[in-house]
Amino acid sequence: MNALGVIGGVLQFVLVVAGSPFLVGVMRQVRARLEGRAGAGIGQPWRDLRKLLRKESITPRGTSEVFRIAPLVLVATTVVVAIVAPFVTTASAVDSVADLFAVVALLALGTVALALAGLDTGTAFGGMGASREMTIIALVEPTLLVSIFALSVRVGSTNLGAIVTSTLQDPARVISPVSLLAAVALVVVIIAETGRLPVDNPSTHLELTMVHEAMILEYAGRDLGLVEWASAMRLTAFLGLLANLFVPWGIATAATPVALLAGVAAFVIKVVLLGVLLSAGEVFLAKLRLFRVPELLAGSFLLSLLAVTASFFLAQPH
Amino acid sequence: MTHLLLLAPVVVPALGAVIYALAGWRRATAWVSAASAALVLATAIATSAAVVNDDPHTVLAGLLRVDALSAFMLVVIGAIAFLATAATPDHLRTEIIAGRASSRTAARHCLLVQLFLAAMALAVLAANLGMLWVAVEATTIVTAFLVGQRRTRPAVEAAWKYVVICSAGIALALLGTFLLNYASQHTAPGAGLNWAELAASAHTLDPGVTRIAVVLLIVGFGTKAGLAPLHAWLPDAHSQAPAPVSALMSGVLLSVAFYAILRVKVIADAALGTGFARTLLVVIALASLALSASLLLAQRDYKRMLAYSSIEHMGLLALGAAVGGRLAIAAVLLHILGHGLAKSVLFLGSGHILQITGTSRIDQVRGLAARQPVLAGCFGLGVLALIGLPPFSLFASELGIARAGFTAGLGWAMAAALVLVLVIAAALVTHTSRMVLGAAPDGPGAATASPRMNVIAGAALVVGLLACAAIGVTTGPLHPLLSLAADLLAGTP
Amino acid sequence: MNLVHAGLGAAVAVGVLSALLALITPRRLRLVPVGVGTVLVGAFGVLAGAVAVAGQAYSVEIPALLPLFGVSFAVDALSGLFLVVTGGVAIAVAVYGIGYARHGLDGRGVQAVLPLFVLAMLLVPAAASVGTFLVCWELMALTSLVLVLAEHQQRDTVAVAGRWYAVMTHLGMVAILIGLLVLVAHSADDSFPALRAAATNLSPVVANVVFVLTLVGFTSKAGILPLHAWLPRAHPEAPSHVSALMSAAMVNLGIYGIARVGFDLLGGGPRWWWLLVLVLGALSAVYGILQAAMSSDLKRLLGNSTTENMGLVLVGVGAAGLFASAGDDVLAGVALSAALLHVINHAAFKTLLFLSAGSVLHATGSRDLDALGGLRAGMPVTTWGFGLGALAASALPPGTAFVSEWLLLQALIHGLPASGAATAIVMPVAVAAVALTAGLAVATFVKAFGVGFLARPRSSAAANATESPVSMLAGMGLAAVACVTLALVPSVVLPAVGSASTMTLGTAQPAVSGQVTLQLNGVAGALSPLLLTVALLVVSVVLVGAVRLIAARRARRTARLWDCGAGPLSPRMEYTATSFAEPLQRVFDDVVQPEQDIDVTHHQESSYLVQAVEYRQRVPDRLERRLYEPVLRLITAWGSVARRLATGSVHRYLGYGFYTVCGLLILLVVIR
Amino acid sequence: MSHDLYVQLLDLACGVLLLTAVLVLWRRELAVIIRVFALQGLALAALVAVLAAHEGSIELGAVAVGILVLRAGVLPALLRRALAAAGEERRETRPLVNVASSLLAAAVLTLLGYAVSQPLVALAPSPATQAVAVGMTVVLIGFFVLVTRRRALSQLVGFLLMDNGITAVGFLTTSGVGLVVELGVSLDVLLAVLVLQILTTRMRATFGDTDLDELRELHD
Repeated sequence: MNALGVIGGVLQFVLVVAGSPFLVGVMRQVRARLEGRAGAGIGQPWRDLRKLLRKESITPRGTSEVFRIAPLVLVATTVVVAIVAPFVTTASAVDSVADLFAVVALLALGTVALALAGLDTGTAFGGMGASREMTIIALVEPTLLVSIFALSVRVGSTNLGAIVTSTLQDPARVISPVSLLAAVALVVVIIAETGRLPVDNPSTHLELTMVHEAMILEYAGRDLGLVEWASAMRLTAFLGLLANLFVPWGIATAATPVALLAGVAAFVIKVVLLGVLLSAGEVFLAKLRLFRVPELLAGSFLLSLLAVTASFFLAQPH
Repeated sequence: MTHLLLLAPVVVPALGAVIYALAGWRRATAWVSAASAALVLATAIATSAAVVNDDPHTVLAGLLRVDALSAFMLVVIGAIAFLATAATPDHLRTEIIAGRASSRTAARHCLLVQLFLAAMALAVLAANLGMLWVAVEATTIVTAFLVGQRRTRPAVEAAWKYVVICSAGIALALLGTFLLNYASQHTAPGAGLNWAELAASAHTLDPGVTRIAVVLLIVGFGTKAGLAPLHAWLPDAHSQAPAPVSALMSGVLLSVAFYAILRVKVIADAALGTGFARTLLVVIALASLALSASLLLAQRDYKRMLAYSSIEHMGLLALGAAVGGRLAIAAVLLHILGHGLAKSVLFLGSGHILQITGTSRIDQVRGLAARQPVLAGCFGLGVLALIGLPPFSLFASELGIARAGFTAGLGWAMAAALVLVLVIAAALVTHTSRMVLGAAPDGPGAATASPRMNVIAGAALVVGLLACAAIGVTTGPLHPLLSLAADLLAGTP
Repeated sequence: MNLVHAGLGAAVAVGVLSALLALITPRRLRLVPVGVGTVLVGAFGVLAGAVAVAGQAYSVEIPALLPLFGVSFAVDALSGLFLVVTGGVAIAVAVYGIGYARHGLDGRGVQAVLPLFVLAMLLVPAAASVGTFLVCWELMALTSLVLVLAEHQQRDTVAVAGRWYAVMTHLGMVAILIGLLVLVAHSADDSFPALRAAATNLSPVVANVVFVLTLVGFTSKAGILPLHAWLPRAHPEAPSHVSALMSAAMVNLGIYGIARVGFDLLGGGPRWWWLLVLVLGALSAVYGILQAAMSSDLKRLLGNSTTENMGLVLVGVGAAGLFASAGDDVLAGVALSAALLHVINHAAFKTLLFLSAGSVLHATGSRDLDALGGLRAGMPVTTWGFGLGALAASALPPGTAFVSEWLLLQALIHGLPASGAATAIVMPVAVAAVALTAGLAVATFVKAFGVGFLARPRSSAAANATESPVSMLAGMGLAAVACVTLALVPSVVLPAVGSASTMTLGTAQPAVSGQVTLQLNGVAGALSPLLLTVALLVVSVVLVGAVRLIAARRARRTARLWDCGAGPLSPRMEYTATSFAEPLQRVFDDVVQPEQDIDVTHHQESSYLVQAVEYRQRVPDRLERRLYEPVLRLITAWGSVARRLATGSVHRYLGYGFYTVCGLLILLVVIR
Repeated sequence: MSHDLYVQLLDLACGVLLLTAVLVLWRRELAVIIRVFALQGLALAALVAVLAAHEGSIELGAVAVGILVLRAGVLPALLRRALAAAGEERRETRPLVNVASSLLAAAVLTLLGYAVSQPLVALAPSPATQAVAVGMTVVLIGFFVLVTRRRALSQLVGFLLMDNGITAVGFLTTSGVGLVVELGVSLDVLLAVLVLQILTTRMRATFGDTDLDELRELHD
């Protein structure tokens, strides 16, 4: 735990917590513009959150603590990831947690909490959402693990900071087949994990197709606000990870103000850019049938597996 | 003293037979057979002690002789006979009540069993091969009527097959005996068929004649021991004989015949080298195991199941004998005792099951544990003992045979045998579990509450299993006897 | 005084005494003494193991026991580790058993055998000769078989499970027996030191035979593919505390056997041995968790998960062997430590899970997830227990399995230096298998916990369930404490794992060290489960505070569930375990090949009007179809054909002898 | 007795022994078979008597008398009694191997008996040992009868043929195995036949027939 890490942790916390609603706002705005609408402005998600957080929470009859705690767990896991992952600085606030496996598992833990909450309601929708979400995560989690793993094999460490640092030192790696395969796989699973098109449509509540929304159907007020906020933060975190794993330049390696400022700027630019790309892409995509989703995920799992294989084969010292 | 000790195992049962012949079956005589068996056991133990501390003894002008091996076999006979005869009164009483026997049959049963014991004791005490043959054939004659005791069609059929096949087989052994005698007369005149002298002069025997003799002797006594190819009488006879007799036949008679093979093998090894008898025995053993495995798979009768399991165990003994050497022989002897105890418990148990359910078909016995926990427990544990689970002694002895086999370079045969044993174990477990486990069946048969088992009959089962487990934990006082007998057969001092 | 000796001796004495006590005490007074006795057996086992792990060497020979062989015991660090695990599981199980056995399991036999089973499991790793090992191994099989059959009068399936178990365990035993005896045949005697000495100049062929055969036997005990079929049958059918003992302690001994024979006795071996182990492990992990994911029987699910976890352990063991054969001691140490740590972790959480499942079974009489649900209301403690176990089993932080799987992946990731063509192919696949297993485990345990304990009760039994008696809760509590401790501060067992793995591999220093943070020695890698948890907690507390601060301070309100305006929701509308697993099952359709059965009943008036539709679905074990059924068919055919050997014709019988004698005589004439 | 006469008598006795064995195979009438068997007993006794005369052993002479009584007198009488009780079944109607094939088999068995006896002859060549082949053949033929004949009585005869053969081998190779043993053997054989005879009676009582191949209640 060094100074750089602590500063980075605080900066990342602030950036992700405060900035993630804006990222969602930007993405919605881009999409609205591309669809020819005026859009609500990038501040709208913040306004929504403020409104929701002021409202009372509702506990549906027959639900237990699991239902009440789940939003908290979801937010907490995401925040921990936001603090420890190398977004702004290569050093981590809690280095021994900034591990690939730990970060992926933490994010999965949040999803699990939500799925349990969905099951806890005992409604058909809750169960349906949980079932679908768990099917997706059962395929997403291995893909995430394996694709980042592909990157870490050559580094010899699963520490995210170490992977990022190593890529900084050896830029040629970015265009290696390993990186490309892993990048594609990661993009697919991030889309699935954050519930974007074509896997899930975050803006509809169509009973037959919804996944994420089905689980949180019973949430209202403050709880719903937390869940929405956490979703935004997760999106930010995933995009940040994607950005820094493949294009780490700009990230702060020293605790100087200039470097930190550059790190913040680079992170914001990269994430916003990715967000814009993502939402622009969504305009052209229709939602996939639910049972076609596993094919997509299986494909990405295969890509990540190929990436690992490639890393083993290609990383022989020349 | 020694005279008395040596004659007692033959004379005491003979006297018992006289008592039954004169007094018949009544309250006072019911326990005579058990008492005589107990006496046999006691003298066997005394003889063992004497043999361990002293040299082999010979009495009756060299007709009877006791060494460590005979003493051990006497212990086996005594122990199992005691178990079987202790369970006999209850068995006969139930049969009489059920109208399947009369007091005359009961008296004859006891008489013949006593003669049977005397013949077996004579067989192991015989100082020469000829006497041994006479005694073994005598057991066939005596038990023929015990097998056919019930006079039902299957019983008579079984008795016929038993006598014909065994007599034919044992006749081969007689031919072998004559040939061996011929060979010994020409190389070591005066040795005759005497064990000790034959063994001492065996290396001088003419190999050409001895080979034929050994083949005939092993196949011949193998018949009586239930080994392939003349094994077929065994399942029939054992399934039809009354339970205590089945127990005696399976538990001791087979082993007594096998004892002859052990003796012959010593001579064969000295005269022909270890390879000859070993090859023959390995082939016979594997054939017996394969046969037992094949016929156990689709077995439908639990008494036949036990009988085929006896063939299996005789096959294992033959394998152990084929291996030879101290460890294998000690294991074989321990196996004889362990198998005898377990198998007699099982046959006695099967007798009770037959009396309770009235059928010997596996698929008609259900939920035994729910109805008769002690009986079912003993039966189940007995089967587990048979498939060689510790703490029962069959585990140690099978392991000993297997280890000796692998060390002696018979790895492939041993591995094949173990695979067959696995198949047999699977079959036994499957059949037994169908009988023992499950809820008590509803139906006409179940409504009449089964009578509680007789205490002494139950005790015989429990004691048998406990004894089998005890010698599996430690052989204790039997140890010197076992090692002495093993030395005797393995040819090392 | 040697504490290992004292511990083992006391365990034997107390175990035998408890068994005798169970036989003579009346039914009402039986449970507590037996429970206490079993606890003591376990405690003494833990003591002996702990002392051995700490470095006290111990060996003893008792030639008087076990005829022809004699008995000899020796406890080293590897044995000690397994002694501790077994003893620990036994303590929790025994406490639990006092309450659990009150209903129908207080029979003389079952109660007498329970301490003996624990004892046998303690003696297996302590055995120091082939004879001793096999006798303990078989005693373990026998006692566990008796316990599996405990409830045979209640359910027909118990006898079936017992048969499978008995036969397959015997199969494994025969394989081990042959393997070890082949080794013994090449050594001076059957003691382990002699075998070790003999292994140094063993021909490769013999070593291969020994390893493969023992591997077959040990993997069958550990529930590894393809000899796993008994496990998902026997573990669910056994009484739950026995299931816990079997699943958490007994299966480990299969791993112990592989480590003991492969590393210690044979001194490592060629690379392909360990590739085989690794591949078997990876396949089992994926297959096991897939079966678990499809299962709606709570205990069967847990049994399948045991196959999965043992698979993961074997991946570690295989990787360790692979690295060791390539001369990379550091990585071998990491991999073996991961495997051993996972053994400990799995023991902890599987005990907790099975005990909780038993508690559910005890309260509702059902282990069918489709009939459970809503138990959190009536059985809060059990629900918490199962939740904790499920968290641990799904390899999510802050659970126990997370730490060991992390360690396992660390070993695999650094496998590059040891790379060869085979490794380069196998390692990625292994990584993928571990990752896929982790993902599926999450789904599986969310299903088990969410469907079984949350939501609304799906049957009246589940609705009326009440919490189990205190002794059962205490047993679960012990297991839960172990789970939490292992999850937060795995460093408490690190020294044990370290000394066991260094001893087994013959390496210089332990591969993993650290107090708060697990630090790999020699390669990069660090993780702190404690800091992770603390971070989560701190963030949560801050968050609660922040929400309080910025959000509205209005109280929560209870409201009706949204029912689409169609009236109250009934349990029939809920998602069941089967429906929960349905999407996953579709994904793996080609692998699991479910069988579906649809019966449509039409109205009598018209065949166009459907009166009822009955839909049944079963997910059979495909491997059984392909592998076991042909063998069983073959054996059945063999049995029915062979019956022609005994037709009853006396002529035929005599003919056997006649032709044999003639044949033998001709043979004698020909080969003189 | 001169050596030539001894050899001729010996060969004659052996020839009768073999001939009677073949005749048992040939004939189907049970009554004839029993008569042939009695003749064989006579030949056996003669054989032992010749040996006794040759060796001048009184003990052996006594044994010959014993054999005559047992095998030409008592055993055939027992068989005849059994036959009388048998009623209708006086013929071996359908042997499992027909007569022609049986005779062919007997020829093969003779060759086998001869071949097997070679090591015995080689050990101590003498007229007596050279005749061992006959004894061996009789044993094998007896076994063959046992395997192929359906009637209980035929099987009994088969068993006794074996026994005759064995006794012949015994006396031709050595002058016996000791009195006690021989007595025991004879007693056993007698008792075995008695037992079988009683069983035959019981079988007839329970089955009403003595076709042994029909005896198949006990099977798997």
